Amino acid sequence: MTEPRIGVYVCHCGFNIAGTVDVKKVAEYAKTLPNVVVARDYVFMCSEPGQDLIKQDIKEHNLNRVVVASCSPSLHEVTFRTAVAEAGLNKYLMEMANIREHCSWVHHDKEKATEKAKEIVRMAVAKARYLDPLEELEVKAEQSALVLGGGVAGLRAALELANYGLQVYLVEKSPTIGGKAALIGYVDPKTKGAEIVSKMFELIKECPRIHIFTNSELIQLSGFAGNYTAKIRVNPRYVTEKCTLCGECEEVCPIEISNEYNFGLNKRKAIFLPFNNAYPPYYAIDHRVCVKCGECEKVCRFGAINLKQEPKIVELKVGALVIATGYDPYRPFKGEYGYGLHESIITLFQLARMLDPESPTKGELIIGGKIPKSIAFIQCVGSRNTTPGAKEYCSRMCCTTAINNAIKIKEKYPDTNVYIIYKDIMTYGSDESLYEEAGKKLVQFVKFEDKIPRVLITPEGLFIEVFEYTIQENIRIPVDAIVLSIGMLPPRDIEELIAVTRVSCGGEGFVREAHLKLAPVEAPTKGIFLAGCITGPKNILESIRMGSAAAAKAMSLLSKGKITIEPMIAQVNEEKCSGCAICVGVCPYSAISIKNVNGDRVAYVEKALCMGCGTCNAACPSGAMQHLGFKDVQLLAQTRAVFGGEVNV
Amino acid sequence: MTEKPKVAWYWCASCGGCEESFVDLAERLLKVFEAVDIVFCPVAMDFKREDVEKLPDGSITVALINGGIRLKEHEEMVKLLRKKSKIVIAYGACSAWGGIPGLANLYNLDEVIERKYLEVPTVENPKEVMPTKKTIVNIPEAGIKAEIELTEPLPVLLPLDKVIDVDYYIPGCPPTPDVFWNALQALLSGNLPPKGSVIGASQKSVCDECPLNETKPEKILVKEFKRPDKAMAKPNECLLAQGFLCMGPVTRGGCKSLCPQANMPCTGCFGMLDGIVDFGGKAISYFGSILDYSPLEEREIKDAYEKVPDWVGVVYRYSLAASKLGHKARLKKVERIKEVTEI
Amino acid sequence: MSDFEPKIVVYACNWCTYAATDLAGTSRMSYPENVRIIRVMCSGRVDPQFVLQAFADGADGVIVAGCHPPADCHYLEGNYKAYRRFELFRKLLESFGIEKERFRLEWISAAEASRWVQVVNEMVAELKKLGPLKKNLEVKE
Amino acid sequence: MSSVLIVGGGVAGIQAALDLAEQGIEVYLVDKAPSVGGKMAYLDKTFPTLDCASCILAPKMAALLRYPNIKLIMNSEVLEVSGRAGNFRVKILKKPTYVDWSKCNGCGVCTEKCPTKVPNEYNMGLSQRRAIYIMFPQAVPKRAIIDAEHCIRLNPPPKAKEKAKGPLCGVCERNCPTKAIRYDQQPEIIDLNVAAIIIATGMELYDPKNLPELGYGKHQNVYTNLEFERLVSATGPTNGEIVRKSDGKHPRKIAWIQCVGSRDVRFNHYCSAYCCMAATKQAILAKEHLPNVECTVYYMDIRAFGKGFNEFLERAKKEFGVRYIRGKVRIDEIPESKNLKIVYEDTAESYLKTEEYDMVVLSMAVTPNSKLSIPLELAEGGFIKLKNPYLDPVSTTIEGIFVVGAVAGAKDIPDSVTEASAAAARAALIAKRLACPTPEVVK
Repeated sequence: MTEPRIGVYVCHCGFNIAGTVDVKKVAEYAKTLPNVVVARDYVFMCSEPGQDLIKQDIKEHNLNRVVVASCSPSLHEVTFRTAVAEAGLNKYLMEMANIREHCSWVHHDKEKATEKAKEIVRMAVAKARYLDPLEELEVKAEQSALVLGGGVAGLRAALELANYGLQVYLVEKSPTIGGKAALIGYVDPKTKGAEIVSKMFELIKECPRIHIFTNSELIQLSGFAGNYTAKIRVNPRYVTEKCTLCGECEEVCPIEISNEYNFGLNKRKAIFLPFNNAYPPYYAIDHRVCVKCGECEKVCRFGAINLKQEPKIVELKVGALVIATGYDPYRPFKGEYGYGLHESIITLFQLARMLDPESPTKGELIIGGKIPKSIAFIQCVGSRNTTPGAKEYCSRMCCTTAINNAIKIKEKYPDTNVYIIYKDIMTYGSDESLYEEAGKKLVQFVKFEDKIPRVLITPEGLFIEVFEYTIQENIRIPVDAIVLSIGMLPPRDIEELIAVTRVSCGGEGFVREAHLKLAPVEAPTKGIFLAGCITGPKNILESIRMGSAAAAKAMSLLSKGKITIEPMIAQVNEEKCSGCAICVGVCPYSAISIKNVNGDRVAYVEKALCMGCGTCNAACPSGAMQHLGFKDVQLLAQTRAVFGGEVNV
Repeated sequence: MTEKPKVAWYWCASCGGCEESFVDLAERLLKVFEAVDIVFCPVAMDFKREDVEKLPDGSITVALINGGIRLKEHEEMVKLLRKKSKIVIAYGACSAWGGIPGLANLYNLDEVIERKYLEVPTVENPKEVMPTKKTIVNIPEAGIKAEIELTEPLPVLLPLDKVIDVDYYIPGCPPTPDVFWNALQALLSGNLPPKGSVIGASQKSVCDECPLNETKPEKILVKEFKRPDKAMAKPNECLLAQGFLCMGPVTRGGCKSLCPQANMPCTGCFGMLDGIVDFGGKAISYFGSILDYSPLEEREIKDAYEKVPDWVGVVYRYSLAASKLGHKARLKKVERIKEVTEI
Repeated sequence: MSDFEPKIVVYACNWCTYAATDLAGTSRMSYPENVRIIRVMCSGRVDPQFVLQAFADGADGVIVAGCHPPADCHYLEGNYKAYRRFELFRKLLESFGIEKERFRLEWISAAEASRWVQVVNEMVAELKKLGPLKKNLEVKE
Repeated sequence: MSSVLIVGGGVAGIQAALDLAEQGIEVYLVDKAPSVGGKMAYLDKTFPTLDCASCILAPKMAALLRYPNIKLIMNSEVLEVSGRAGNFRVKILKKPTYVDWSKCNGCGVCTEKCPTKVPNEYNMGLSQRRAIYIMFPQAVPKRAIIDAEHCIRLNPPPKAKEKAKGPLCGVCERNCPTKAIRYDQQPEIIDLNVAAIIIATGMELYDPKNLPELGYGKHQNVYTNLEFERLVSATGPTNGEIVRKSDGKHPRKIAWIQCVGSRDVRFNHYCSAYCCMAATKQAILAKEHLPNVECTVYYMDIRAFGKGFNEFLERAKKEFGVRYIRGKVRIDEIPESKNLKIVYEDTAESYLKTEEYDMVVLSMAVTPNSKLSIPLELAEGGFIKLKNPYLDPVSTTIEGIFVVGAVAGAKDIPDSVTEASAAAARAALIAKRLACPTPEVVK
């Protein structure tokens, strides 16, 4: 290391500093410190002339370190770094001594304050002596993004990104995109989920830069923000684009299972079309149940079926990842509010689906073979700890969805009695109008509190027994049908998602965002973004907006074509590292791994992942891991300088 | 013929293990004798202090000193040897950082003396006979009249380099024959690292040499700390990852990880690596890092720490005397040593 | 001894406590001169070695300060790490016979300038009662 | 590269600005206040994580200054907007601050010397500031501004004016180390050309005086929730000491009244969405400050719908013993003690009850700041109408103008921030001329 030549610049900040601190004395004192070749004071160091003063000295006295004693670095660090950089000095060779916020503004005794200011400067000089020049690194950013999940959130994100000019790969595990919104019937009194989705399909089709992988899943993700490598497994569909949707294959298929695309309201074959105007618009064979009997292959006149298809692995280079794999509906256990014990006890999803004209009942409300004269919704099924196995969280959309469908029922069947049995009605924000509307339409609301309602299945029919909170009485409501307003669960395959993408989960089981309040669509890992219900229950609108928002983050990340990496990050000295791996466990960003460098285990820091907190440095037992800008020797020097000591390491 | 380099070999507060390590060189010892003349070696040869005093200054090529500085006598002797020697080497953990005897620095001298002369189970001292600075023996009928002076202890045990200037360090409790041999090679060949360096050992920690290093899981996170006397260690599995308080990561290598290979956690006798300023402080920092709880689980964290009765003994076993804060000796007059006794 | 002015070394995390010390300044609060603040990015960066060095050099007290658990930490859980290390560190100080009042681990958010001032006042008062650390420690150099 | 105008510098506006600036797009951020920060800058802590508002907001505010392509236009308002998506022409009125901000460095000497004291809006008038002031300590940009109405130089009291020969006072001018004071500063009109506009003007609290039965303004110890927020805040008028206006004593019993002005056919039909959790948070904060205080929340439905909300609510009940009573209330003051008698119908027992408290906090409805000089269609409740939220998220009825945050419907911080980023994405497409606004997609 070349002998440090340090310049010290003491700012008056008008009277802010000079009023309480004898800046002249401080500057004089600074001159006496080792390696200080010049020290000056000036009325406003941050001003143009102040900065010029520094720049001149750097040239004249060929300074290789600068210490500015003025205000807090949070205020002017950038200013002075830029200044020294303009004078041709590496901008990280500037250190600030905070003698305003930490001294002149909080103390009044001029003598004591001056003494303290001297020490603060001495500490800064001591650190400055050990500063190293640092370079910002730049890595190329792939102009492409991977979107996981083809629901409304994923589709929205894909659209924004593609329109922005990025190549988008949309990976969906089922044979069609569209997600649950396509099946959920009416999302508000006027709009059908299916309509929204098919309109989005139109946009997607017109968009050249979106490549869709259905029946596919992400099986491996490596690299870092701007440079991810994603491995996709594309499972065979067994049906090619020759398919004309004639449907003859379906006729002959011997396998029949419950149709998840109608939430089990009817059955489907092993070869099936998820729903009308599913996209891509071809039949698909459910490889989990198909017995490869070949009947469909025989009957298909267009040779669209190929049972020989094999799964294939596709490798993609992407700059960013948007996770939008949504949620699963809560699964009531058999007997939960009589679920599974009576044909007229169904879930909210089934009801909503039913009221969709595309549904098996063609939009008719037919439960247990008849149109119910009275129907009751039970809220918070699986949410807010209402039943054993229920989650503590509120599922956010069930109240609105239930009320919305209650209104639909009232519109279609005015003389059907509709009850909503609830704990708290969560029609937050403008959705409150639906609550009012339902009231006007004479939907009857029954509140319970801690005592949960009971469903009675009797020869006389179905009853709900509930302790009505507002009248404080047990009441018994005879009903023809019961709708369980089930909440949302994290998707079944979230474990794999975590394993592959290294995102983490909160206590409630959904993916955790970088910050719950101010970074709701970012994962802690740079370059991974979150949209829709994967972070917790949302309604459709919120999910769609999250799609756009996640896209915005990806745009910001990739727009410059390169990503600059803050240089004040961790650095391994391979000469000293013994690969003990303690640092690996403490890194909050999984930025550190153990690499084998010619037979030797050593820690390796993925620069693009490191956020520069330095906790690995504190943990490193051999001093091999150093936090640039806050190295052991720098902080020790600062510490010793408090007492006028020199560091000796 | 050119005369051989002169070697002095002295022991201060040590257990004799270091001398053993010398003998452990086995047949290599013969090579040593061929290469050097031993001019002073109380453990094996009958040279007296005067003999050393007679030697011209700087005439000893290398002085190997083991053991910490506990007594005035130690202090005088090492100062003398410094004067007479070109190179002084702190040999072994005690000399380098105080070693096990250095743990006495947690107590003041009176406590130490009481412990030593009254409390330790191996001592039988009903009359509470205590050490005396000066003893006057006067037995006229036998015509004996003599004064015996006993050297005084220092208030704390000091590593060699706190008393005299030290050129090099050879680590270990005791140094392994290989480490000693490497060091000798370096000394004899004359190609030596900068003054103040550790010689004969590695620049990386024990983990680097430890075959169990490979067995580590990706992340080392433990729920409790274990000690070999309380828990059985699974063989062929990183001891730290199992929760054992292994000092391997923070300890200088060179020992070929003898202890971990015998399923015994490293205790740190090779001391710290360059760049570390406090052995125990650093050890605390990584033990604290691998404990897998959040501050909201205060109880669990405290319990995990409580389970280990003597943290200082764990993290400063050989280096307390050289640590930043490892002295507790009060500056009060030592009362347990009498000035004079008469017999 | 009333004329004794203790020296306190503070390691403050950039995002919460350092911001609080700045806020104390911008809001023109007032506290004794005894503290010397060293900025780190995260309380998880603070190495017990530094604290030992500070005490050895003559600090009468040391404060390590960061963001409130669980959610404030800018780096997810640096404050957790600081907590675990320094809980253990206290045990060393105990064995060394150093009064527990001489070391504090504090959570001070960017808004809690008044909390910062309070902590400094408290500690200065306590240390004045205790007197200087060197008094009962013989450190031979 | 064309630019984007953001109206409103609250957390939503800030987020949108940062997202756009990061893409190299030029951003104009206009706010009527002298500093960015919006309502969030008033908050002490945020639910449900209880992390401190300024810890998380201040860095974002400071970040604005690090982007040369973000222009902050403070103390200003939009006068008129013409043109169409991709090319809007905007007129902005920049009101005088009477301080040359290019010279002022926020040192604050003037604010110490100024002789005139005025109630401090930032602390809801619970403390005082000077006639020349910096909005709050972490203000961005940190610049002084003269409140012309109260400055005796700019608006001298008639009598004093007659007596005085020359101009009055001038203390700030004399003391300013950078000579930045400009008593003669005039309003100026700024003309901008922007590709897209993001409306993020946020909300105000509904005026509690419209509910005389709650006696706000009449009874001293009845506070709005924003006032209470300042009261518990470490940066507040009492440095976080919770004391009563009437006698400076610590309250022993505090009540929160929910849905004040919301979900009420007389005023606003909508639910204000933030208040249930805000009250729960404030109750917990009160407990943290005064462990023995009793906290009660009067509600209609508890709306704990967001991530971590219901868990937070349960914590408040179990861990902190906050009491929740379902019922609508009336508040009377007890003249001697200035305590408050709450008369309510406990729907659980469905008859009238009364209970005495020594402090009451009103969880106020929000009302949108949607009175703009831009002819945007409004929806029910005066919120700005969204054209087609499903297919064209955050778009208003005018193409190229987007709306985010509470002005588009009552919502909490994360939802506002999400919308802000969403709008940034949509605006970026226009600004970068990459897409004609959806539905048509570039071929």
